[in-house]
Amino acid sequence: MIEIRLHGRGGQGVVKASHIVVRAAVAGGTYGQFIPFFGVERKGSPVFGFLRLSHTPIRRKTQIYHPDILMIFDDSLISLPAAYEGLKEGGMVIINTVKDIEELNIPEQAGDVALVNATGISEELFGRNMPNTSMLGALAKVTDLVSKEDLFNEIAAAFGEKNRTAAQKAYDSVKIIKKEAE
Amino acid sequence: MIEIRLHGRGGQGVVKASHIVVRAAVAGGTYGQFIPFFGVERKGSPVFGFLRLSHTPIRRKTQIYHPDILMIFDDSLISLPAAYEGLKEGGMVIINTVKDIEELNIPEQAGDVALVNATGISEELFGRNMPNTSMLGALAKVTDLVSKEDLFNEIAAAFGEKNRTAAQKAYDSVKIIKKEAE
Amino acid sequence: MNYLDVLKSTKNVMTPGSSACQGCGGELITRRVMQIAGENSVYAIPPGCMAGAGVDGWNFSNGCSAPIHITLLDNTASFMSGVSEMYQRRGRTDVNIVAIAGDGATADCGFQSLSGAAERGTKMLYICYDNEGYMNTGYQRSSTTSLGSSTSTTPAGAAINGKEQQQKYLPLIMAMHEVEYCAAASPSNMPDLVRKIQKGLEAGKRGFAYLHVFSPCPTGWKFAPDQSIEVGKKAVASNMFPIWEKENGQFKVTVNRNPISVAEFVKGIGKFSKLTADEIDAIQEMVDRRYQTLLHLAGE
Amino acid sequence: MNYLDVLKSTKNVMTPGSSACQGCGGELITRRVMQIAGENSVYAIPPGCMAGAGVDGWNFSNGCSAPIHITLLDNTASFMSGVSEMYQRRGRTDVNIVAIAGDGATADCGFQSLSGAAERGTKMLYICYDNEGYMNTGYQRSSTTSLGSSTSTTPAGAAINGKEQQQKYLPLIMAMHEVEYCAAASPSNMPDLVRKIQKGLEAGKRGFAYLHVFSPCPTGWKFAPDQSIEVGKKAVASNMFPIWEKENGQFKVTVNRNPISVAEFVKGIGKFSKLTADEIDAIQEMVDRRYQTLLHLAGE
Amino acid sequence: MAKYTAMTGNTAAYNGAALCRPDLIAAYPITPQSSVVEGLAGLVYGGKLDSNFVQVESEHSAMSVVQGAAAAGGRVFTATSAQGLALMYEPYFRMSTLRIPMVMAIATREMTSPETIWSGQQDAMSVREAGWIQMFCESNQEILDMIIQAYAIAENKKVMLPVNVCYDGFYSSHLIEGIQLPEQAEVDAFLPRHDEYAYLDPAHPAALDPLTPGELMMKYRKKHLEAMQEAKAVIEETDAAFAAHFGRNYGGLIEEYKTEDADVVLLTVGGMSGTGKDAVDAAREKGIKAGLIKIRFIRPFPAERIAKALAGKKAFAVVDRSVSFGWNCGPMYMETKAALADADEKYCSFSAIGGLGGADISFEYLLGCIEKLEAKKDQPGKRDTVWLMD
Amino acid sequence: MAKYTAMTGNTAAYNGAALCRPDLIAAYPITPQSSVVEGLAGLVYGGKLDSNFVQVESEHSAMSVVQGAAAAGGRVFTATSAQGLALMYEPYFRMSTLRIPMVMAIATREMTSPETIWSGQQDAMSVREAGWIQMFCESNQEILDMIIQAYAIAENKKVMLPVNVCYDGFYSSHLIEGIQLPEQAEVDAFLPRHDEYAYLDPAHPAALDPLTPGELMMKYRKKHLEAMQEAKAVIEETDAAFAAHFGRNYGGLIEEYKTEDADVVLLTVGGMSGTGKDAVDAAREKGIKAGLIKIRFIRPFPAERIAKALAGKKAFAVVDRSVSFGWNCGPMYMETKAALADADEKYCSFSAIGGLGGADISFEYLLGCIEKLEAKKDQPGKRDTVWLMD
Amino acid sequence: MMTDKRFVTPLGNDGIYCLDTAAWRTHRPVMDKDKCVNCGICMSFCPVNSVYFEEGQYLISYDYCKGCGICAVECPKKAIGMKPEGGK
Amino acid sequence: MMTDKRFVTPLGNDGIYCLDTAAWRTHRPVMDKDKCVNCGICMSFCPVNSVYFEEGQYLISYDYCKGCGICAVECPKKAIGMKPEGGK
Ligand SMILES: Cc1ncc(C[n+]2csc(CCOP(=O)(O)OP(=O)(O)O)c2C)c(N)n1
Ligand SMILES: Cc1ncc(C[n+]2csc(CCOP(=O)(O)OP(=O)(O)O)c2C)c(N)n1
Ligand code: SF4
Ligand code: SF4
Ligand code: SF4
Ligand code: SF4
Ligand code: SF4
Ligand code: SF4
Ligand SMILES: [Mg+2]
Ligand SMILES: [Mg+2]
Repeated sequence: MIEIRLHGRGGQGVVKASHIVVRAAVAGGTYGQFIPFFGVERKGSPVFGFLRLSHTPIRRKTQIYHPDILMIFDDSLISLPAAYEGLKEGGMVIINTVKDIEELNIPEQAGDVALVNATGISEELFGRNMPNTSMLGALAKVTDLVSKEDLFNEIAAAFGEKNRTAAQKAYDSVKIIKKEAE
Repeated sequence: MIEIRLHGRGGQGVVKASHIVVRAAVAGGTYGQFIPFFGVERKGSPVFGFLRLSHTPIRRKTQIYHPDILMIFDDSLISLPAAYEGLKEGGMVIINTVKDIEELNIPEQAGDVALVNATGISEELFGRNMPNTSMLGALAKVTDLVSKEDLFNEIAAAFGEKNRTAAQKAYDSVKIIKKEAE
Repeated sequence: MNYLDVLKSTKNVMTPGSSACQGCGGELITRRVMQIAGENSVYAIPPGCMAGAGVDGWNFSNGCSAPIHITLLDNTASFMSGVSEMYQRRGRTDVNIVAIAGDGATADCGFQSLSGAAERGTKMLYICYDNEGYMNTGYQRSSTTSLGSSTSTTPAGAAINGKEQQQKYLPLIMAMHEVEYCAAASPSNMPDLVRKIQKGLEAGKRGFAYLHVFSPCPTGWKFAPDQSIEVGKKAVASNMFPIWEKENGQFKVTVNRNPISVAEFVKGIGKFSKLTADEIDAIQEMVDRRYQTLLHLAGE
Repeated sequence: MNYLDVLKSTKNVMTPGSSACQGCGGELITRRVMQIAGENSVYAIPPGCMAGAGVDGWNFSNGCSAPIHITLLDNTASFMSGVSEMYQRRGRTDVNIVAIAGDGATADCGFQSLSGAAERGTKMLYICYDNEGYMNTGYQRSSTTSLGSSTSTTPAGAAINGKEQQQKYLPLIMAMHEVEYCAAASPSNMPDLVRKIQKGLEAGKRGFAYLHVFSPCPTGWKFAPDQSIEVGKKAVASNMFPIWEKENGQFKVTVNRNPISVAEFVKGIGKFSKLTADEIDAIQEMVDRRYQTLLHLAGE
Repeated sequence: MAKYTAMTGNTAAYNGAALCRPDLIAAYPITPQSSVVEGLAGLVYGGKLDSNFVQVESEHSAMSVVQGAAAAGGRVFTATSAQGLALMYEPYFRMSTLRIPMVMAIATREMTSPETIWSGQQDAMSVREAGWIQMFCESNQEILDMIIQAYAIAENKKVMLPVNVCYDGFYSSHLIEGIQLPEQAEVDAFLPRHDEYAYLDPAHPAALDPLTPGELMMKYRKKHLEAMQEAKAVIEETDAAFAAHFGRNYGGLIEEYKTEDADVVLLTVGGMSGTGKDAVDAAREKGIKAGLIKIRFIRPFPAERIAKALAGKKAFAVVDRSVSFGWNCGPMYMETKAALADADEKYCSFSAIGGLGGADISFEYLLGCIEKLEAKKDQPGKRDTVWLMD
Repeated sequence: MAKYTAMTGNTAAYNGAALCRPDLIAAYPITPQSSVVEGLAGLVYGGKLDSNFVQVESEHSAMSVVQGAAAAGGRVFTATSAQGLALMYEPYFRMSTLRIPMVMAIATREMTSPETIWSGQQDAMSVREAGWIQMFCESNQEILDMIIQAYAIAENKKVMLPVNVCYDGFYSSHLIEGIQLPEQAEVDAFLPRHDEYAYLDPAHPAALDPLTPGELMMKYRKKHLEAMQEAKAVIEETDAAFAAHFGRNYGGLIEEYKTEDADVVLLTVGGMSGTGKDAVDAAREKGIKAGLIKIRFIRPFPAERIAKALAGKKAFAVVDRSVSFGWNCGPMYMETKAALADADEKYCSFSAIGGLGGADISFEYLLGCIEKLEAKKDQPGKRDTVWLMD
Repeated sequence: MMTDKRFVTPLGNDGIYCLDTAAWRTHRPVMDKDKCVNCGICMSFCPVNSVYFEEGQYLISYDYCKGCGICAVECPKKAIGMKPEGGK
Repeated sequence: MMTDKRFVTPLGNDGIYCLDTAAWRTHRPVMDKDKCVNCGICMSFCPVNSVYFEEGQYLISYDYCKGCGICAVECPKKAIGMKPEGGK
């Protein structure tokens, strides 16, 4: 089982993206689970959610404190203490940014880091910042618990073909920076 | 402790009369308790209640199944099976009637019977059938658990002097028929 | 059909021996409604004098010859909404869905349920017999109790002189719900009442019909039982209880240009015996204003 | 004082940063009420968008600089009745007792509580911001939702075409409660709204004051946030939301003899996008009839 | 000097309430409570009690009005029964969890359905998980006295919780018996005005109960439970203080009657306790070592005191005038069992259910229970539930 | 053939309800249940479900409308949470005591106050003395399946009681996971139309629930309790029948996980059970003989099955996502103690309370509980209540 | 709505709930057929439905008549008098 | 209303609940003082109270302005324009 924590802002489609991942996992015969975090905030407030993928049934129904992967939909969120908290030793960070890795305060324990300009891709394609499907493109690159094909099909089914394109662009352009072995 | 069950009809003042007895007992330094029976019926329906008098505190809060005394406010009620039910061996019956004792179906186990024309007294004094204070006059005659004076004072306080007169008339005219020793 | 023929040709659906008091306006109304609506009806009567009098029955014995339920004091209209929906669903649209409730169950404890059913347009006839108080529990004030009435929770005493507020005028409030049919009637005007029950039953097949009926209560209001109809007549004559209806969005008022005074109406009714002149004036003013409003609405 | 001077001279009592959506009519109304009523007030705001947006606060942080409580969805008016009575009792009659509630909390879940408080004449000002639906829980229909609106519980679909009932017209229902003051206002007519808030606060010292305010909701109704005031203007111009008041028993209607059509009003509002011509006609008919009623009542 | 007079339970309740000088009263009539409302209206409008009497259209509003008044600093009172309690359940629950001290009398009544207006303790029993302190009275004197004690308990800073003073509908509410009516001055001395908890006051602007996240909620619930436990001591102390003041007391959480040397013990709630004491005496005359525990407070549940009182006994029965629907026994029986789970004794025990919907709990029924216990007392284990009917 | 797809708990609930073909639905939105109402409205108004959808102004009316419809013979459904459940309490109580079979989903939510909209099981737990059958689900599949089973249980002639299918607000209602969605025909075969109990029908005039005297009330309550007890067998049978039909089942009243050889046992309710199973596995890896009992039905309380499952064990903890205000522990802990009062074992036990008002019950918390039990398992007696917070 | 049929009270199975309200009467309405003009007003106002129409005329049934006197007051012809019942 | 003072949230003790709603803006209202006639309409309609009056003129505060655009639409002089915020 891998545990993914997603950080975004109200309106960026974190929940919808996560539902797509779960559906893709289910379609592919593996297991997925997503729990949104429940606050009162609306538009623009930081939101997060908990996504699990596994080859065996997922039983636990709790928040994720030590994620394997962090998906950060908005690099402005890294200023909040919550963002990197609890990342597993060697855990991966997938982040929507145009910044250099040095500017991102990536924590000590992090393993590989995946940089993707999801905002850029979505603004180019849709004329607005809706980074969620691009973020999924980047995710597809780094995990095999859900197949790229299933994931992209679910994206297209939910949001249309243009979003498949966005995901593909992200898949192609995501920059994975490997942690140097110490 | 003596236990008295009262039978009357809605509108005959059974509850008010019983409250007066309890108040008189309290005023006299003895103990009294009254529980009305709770039905849904209104005017004219048979009603009953449970009155206890004692020299010691009364603790039980239940209906009375084996009364020492039955007070029957209306002789038409004796046709109901409930009326004489459970009367103690040697228990007394006080009944508002102009009938002869033979007509009253007095049960085997009864002891003394007190006949009083409470309706007659009240119609004479008030122009209507309100037998309750006269019934109390009869009661005063047969028990010492509440003093006649206290009882009559409470009657006068609650209903006025004319009712004291009614009670006195009943007190004077009640006909007590002793059970012949077998 | 002439109203007398209606009454002659219909059956006593309610128990013949109910424990409502002598001269009870509520019993009169309930009997008229049930005999006209008949046995092909489902009835609800919530707690109140009519339920207490045995109309809904008592353990093994049914109080009437049609299906009936004592609803909660606060859910008559919503419970009957469910019943009505099932009858619509099954296509049994011939069955009358009839609620008969006191003013407390209608204007107070069950008002939200009523308002909700009116808004959603439930197909039913809801009748309020308004005896202006909670009679079944011993005559406490209700929102429809009229100003200055002495009740067990607004006793004319040292601090107040009977109820302090004017009555909540429910018929007009319900008319403003834009229901299918809305009317105010008095048993003292029996032909009118019979016609309105009939109209209400018909309208209740199309949408929500509401009938508010003045219900003189000799016991609570303290007047002689044989005066019930007289009290009703004076209520109408004084405009204390104007009679009117609203159909197809149109108000129709039974016009009464020369009303008797409120002072005349309250005479001989015990609950008003401590009314001051000021209170009588306040009621008179309210009565006049309300009547004026009705005339305005009727375009008169 | 000129309305602008009022707004200039009063303080932002509510939190500056609330999470109400961009262009929210409810936020505009709430701010105006709170800045005019000020800090010498006790507020209640039940669950709904305003509470959800943080006006009542969030754990250790207060949402405003005056005492406030999130009442239950169904007891705002009765809870505040208790508060008001205590202030009357203590002689602190200077304090404003103010409730600000959505249409759901007012016309539906809390309607009985409201009606009870109105009847007993509780001294307070009750303001309903009417966004015609349960917005905080995701835009389900309410009783004030207008006919044909597509909501999450009345989705325009195969079986129905948006809400099936006409809206419950609460302002008039409340006026029929004969309260001390009753008015309908729109934020698009700001001088009028400011005046009515002021009058409502004053009247709330004498008795029960009720103010019903049209509250455009860009998110639920689906229109651009910058159009909120325009939508409000058209609602008034079309008589979808006539503005009027009732004081001392007198209705005063802001007369609008040449209304724009309902068809004109609904244009560009997403929730109406599936309206049929028949539905538009039905709304138009209701609007005309309702307006006529108001004119009748105003004696016009 | 107190006055000795006769009163019904309802009259005792409203006189008790009036003696506590509530700022505000809001209540809605319902059988068998109605005369409490009427009595208070009579006092207020008769100019004999300086309170605000608020006319409401339902119990939901009654509880809401007193909630608002209490939030604005008032001492408040209401009373209800059965359906009224059910209708006010939402603000009722909020009252305790807001930690607002107040007193509500409940003239207990069976719950509809079956349609009923008669006695039974189901109404109060079924809401015992709503956070209130709840106690049941045996006599009318106890009703009056406990309303006074209840304010002292509720307003105690260690407690700050609302209290239900329950008594049997009809069997107490309509029962008349002798009672000592204290003087106003005596009560004033025992029960001073509480500090004014004016939470909603522009002089100290604050949000009363804003949205609260989970971690904080956990803390508040923990405090609520702790306050309930603290209340146990406060209840005993208050009873002792009351005794010092008025010369009467009741034993706090429970009252024990002839338990000391008892083998078999009856546990009772409310008015039936008096009948039970008579049954105990009768049983003792027959040579049965019987005793009785009157469960006075059901919330907080006096688990420790019951366990202690039953320690060394052989058999017990709990008589409930209500049922636990999910357990096939009475609620107090079930909880007594929970209280004894860690006890060393192996008891013989059974649950007795009676008095529902106006049915009587007779002397014979209770004596029968004691005899049944006596017969089986040396055979530990749970017996069947006994239904007290013919 | 069933379709494997992903759904949130709420979506599972409304799909489950729709598959049972209710005649009538009336519900009022409340977080976290709202999407159940919306989903059903969408199906009905989208022409996909032939039901009457009744728009109501409150939960009190929602329950009343379905009560009326059921009294007129309909199969009905509603759903709610927390304050909504509280507001409908009066007709809710009447529903069970009228013995009307129906199903209501509860997306459980903490009770206000403190003001909250988040998860917690206090709402359903606090009304467990209102006569309904109540069960809690762990997974979304279980939600869907149990709504179907619930109608079968409710309408069983031996039972005739309404059923609450509860699941954690947010932690289940908003959690999405894979689920088998049965075909309509499969469900139709499992759940035939019930006989029409048209009590209010002019064709058979009768008074539904007229005023009822005490002796009769006693009989009806006794029958109600007996039906609850009968339901225990019906629940097990229904689960078995469901397994035969759909190839899945849940264990009836309780589910046991690795209890057979366990020394220490965790008892859980609802969604936390899955986390608890993970904790059991982790504990076993550490050499602790741990097991878990998922309390599926809380009403009727599965006292016998729990006692049996715990027989021979050494220690247990019950994890409650709610409190028993009068007991300083969780409600299921208290009742489990009652269930064990006559057991031979002397257990080491404690109550764990967590997850109130949206707080999480983490894997670490539950593993910690198991380790705590392991440490003390040979020292019988009651431990303190543990609050699962930092 | 229990499985026990008797919970839902079947009509006719156990009879209609009737109270002997005739016993309430202190006075009984007596119709003077000479004065009566058969207008039916007494029937229309009787709360107990104790006035009935048979063979062309209105008659009073004493089975349940409570003796309220409304019919007597409302009869436009004063054709009904209230006569004291002979004692109980 | 716990004994714990903090349950009743004291104002100022822990600060006012504010959300940084300025971050929501995608467009910012910019006032053209040349066109402005100081009518105050923008202030009256701003739902966020982000238009204020100071030293004789109406000004926009960007601290909490959500960028809804109402002021721009309602200004009778078209003196307010909505300018895109420069990226995030
Ligand atoms: C929730 C609830 N509260 C109170 C009652 C008690 N109650 C029964 S009847 C009644 C009075 C009803 O008054 P109304 O509807 O006017 O009928 P009336 O008795 O006047 O005929 C009351 C308060 C109840 N049954 N339910
Ligand atoms: C008894 C109860 N039922 C349901 C809810 C859930 N709820 C919270 S806010 C809300 C909608 C309120 O609508 P409205 O009053 O119009 O305010 P808006 O959200 O539109 O501002 C609902 C249904 C609740 N809090 N309490
Ligand atoms: S109290 Fe009034 S309304 Fe009730 S039965 Fe008697 S007369 Fe009728
Ligand atoms: S949903 Fe509508 S009412 Fe609610 S905050 Fe947004 S705009 Fe305002
Ligand atoms: S009212 Fe008089 S005249 Fe008319 S039918 Fe009756 S008795 Fe005859
Ligand atoms: S006296 Fe009354 S009950 Fe009898 S017939 Fe006349 S109107 Fe009817
Ligand atoms: S609305 Fe326009 S003209 Fe008026 S003050 Fe604002 S910017 Fe100036
Ligand atoms: S854009 Fe909207 S929030 Fe900003 S100042 Fe203009 S009206 Fe106010
Ligand atoms: Mg009434
Ligand atoms: Mg709204």
